[in-house]
Amino acid sequence: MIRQLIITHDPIDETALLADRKMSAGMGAVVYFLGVVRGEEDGQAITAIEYEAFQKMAEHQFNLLFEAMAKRWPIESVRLVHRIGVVKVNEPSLWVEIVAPHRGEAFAACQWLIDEMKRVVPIWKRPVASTAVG
Amino acid sequence: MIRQLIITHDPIDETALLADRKMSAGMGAVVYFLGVVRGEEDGQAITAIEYEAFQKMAEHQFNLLFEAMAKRWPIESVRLVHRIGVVKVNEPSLWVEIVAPHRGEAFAACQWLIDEMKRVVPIWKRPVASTAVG
Amino acid sequence: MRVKVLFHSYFKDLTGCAETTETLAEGVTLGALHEKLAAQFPKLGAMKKSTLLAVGVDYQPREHVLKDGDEVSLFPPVQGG
Amino acid sequence: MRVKVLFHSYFKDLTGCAETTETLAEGVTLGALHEKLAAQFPKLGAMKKSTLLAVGVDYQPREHVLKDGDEVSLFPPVQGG
Repeated sequence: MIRQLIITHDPIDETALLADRKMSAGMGAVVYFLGVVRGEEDGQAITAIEYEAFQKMAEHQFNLLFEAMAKRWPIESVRLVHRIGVVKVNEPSLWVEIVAPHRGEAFAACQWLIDEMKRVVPIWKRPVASTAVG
Repeated sequence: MIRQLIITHDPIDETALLADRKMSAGMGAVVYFLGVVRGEEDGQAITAIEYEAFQKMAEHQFNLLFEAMAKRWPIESVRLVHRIGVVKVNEPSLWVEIVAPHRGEAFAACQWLIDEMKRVVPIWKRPVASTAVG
Repeated sequence: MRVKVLFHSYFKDLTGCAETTETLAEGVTLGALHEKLAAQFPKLGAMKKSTLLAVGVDYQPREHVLKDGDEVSLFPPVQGG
Repeated sequence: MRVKVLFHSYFKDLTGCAETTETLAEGVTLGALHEKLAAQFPKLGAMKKSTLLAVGVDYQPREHVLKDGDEVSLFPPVQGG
């Protein structure tokens, strides 16, 4: 299984990520998720979210999840990018792509990975209110 | 709700489709599915699948599905491209993108749309065996 | 009255044609037309249980009453994606 | 023995520091260290039920026995995505 994990301060470049996709002739499904910062958090208008990661543990926990995915589903490739630092409204903070033989397992694995990430990967967010970002 | 439907003989250009995405500040999730022609069909090696559509009915049925989605989920945009004609192994035949406020509804709507498409939209496929494509 | 009949996907191979025109009595239902076509094209008749029926761009039940000028479609289960 | 303690996310604000070092008797558990820190930093103590505990890069239960040189992390529920 191809595994690519990027935890970065840089903006997520979907086009560049697309260009790097590897997919063999046995694969029939790609599921792709983008999490984008919304203009409000708990009913308050915000301009950005600041993400903080405990990077070495986050990487380890993501790798444990990838390991579990490889055992559970016949996935050919999982790629995940999480942006950290200040991410403005309307910009993506998370990009996930799963390549698998069939649609059902690609959707199941993608949703499972995001659910588990939100349970175990040490990344936290802090909303940035309207006046705090230049 | 933004609706875009393309049934075309042309290859699906993901990069161009990405560049056309519209997404307001209230939206937090993009789910994106790509269906790709696999190298075998019912255990037989194939080189391509030929898709045929009853185009005017396919468009109408897709629009009925989009209508039902708009009633059921707070989706901001649904875009779908289905390629017809001969689609070679490893090339996409279907591209779907849903933009919604939250992840759960984006995944639910995307899977529902594909399931319903496979039930009601008049598109058929015919595998092209190894010797038949140049 | 006259209705146009379209065959899609491999139903064209079963009937040997992509379309035909049928002359029917007033009040004939979609189901009755299907029976007539099944008799006329035995290979199509063999697929009767898995045949989908539409008038224009909408699916219709077998009880649907046809009108002059209707365009009826017969096709096998769909397989998009 | 000595262990390093890291506070992440808003736990840094609750304790006023990003890390500290604790001198402990041999055989002390992760849970016992958590109790000690909760007493030392009352605002951290108030969050005890929702605190996640890790040693190095792995989550560990409260019964986990610490070793000299361990790096312990305390943090609130995670919120990636």
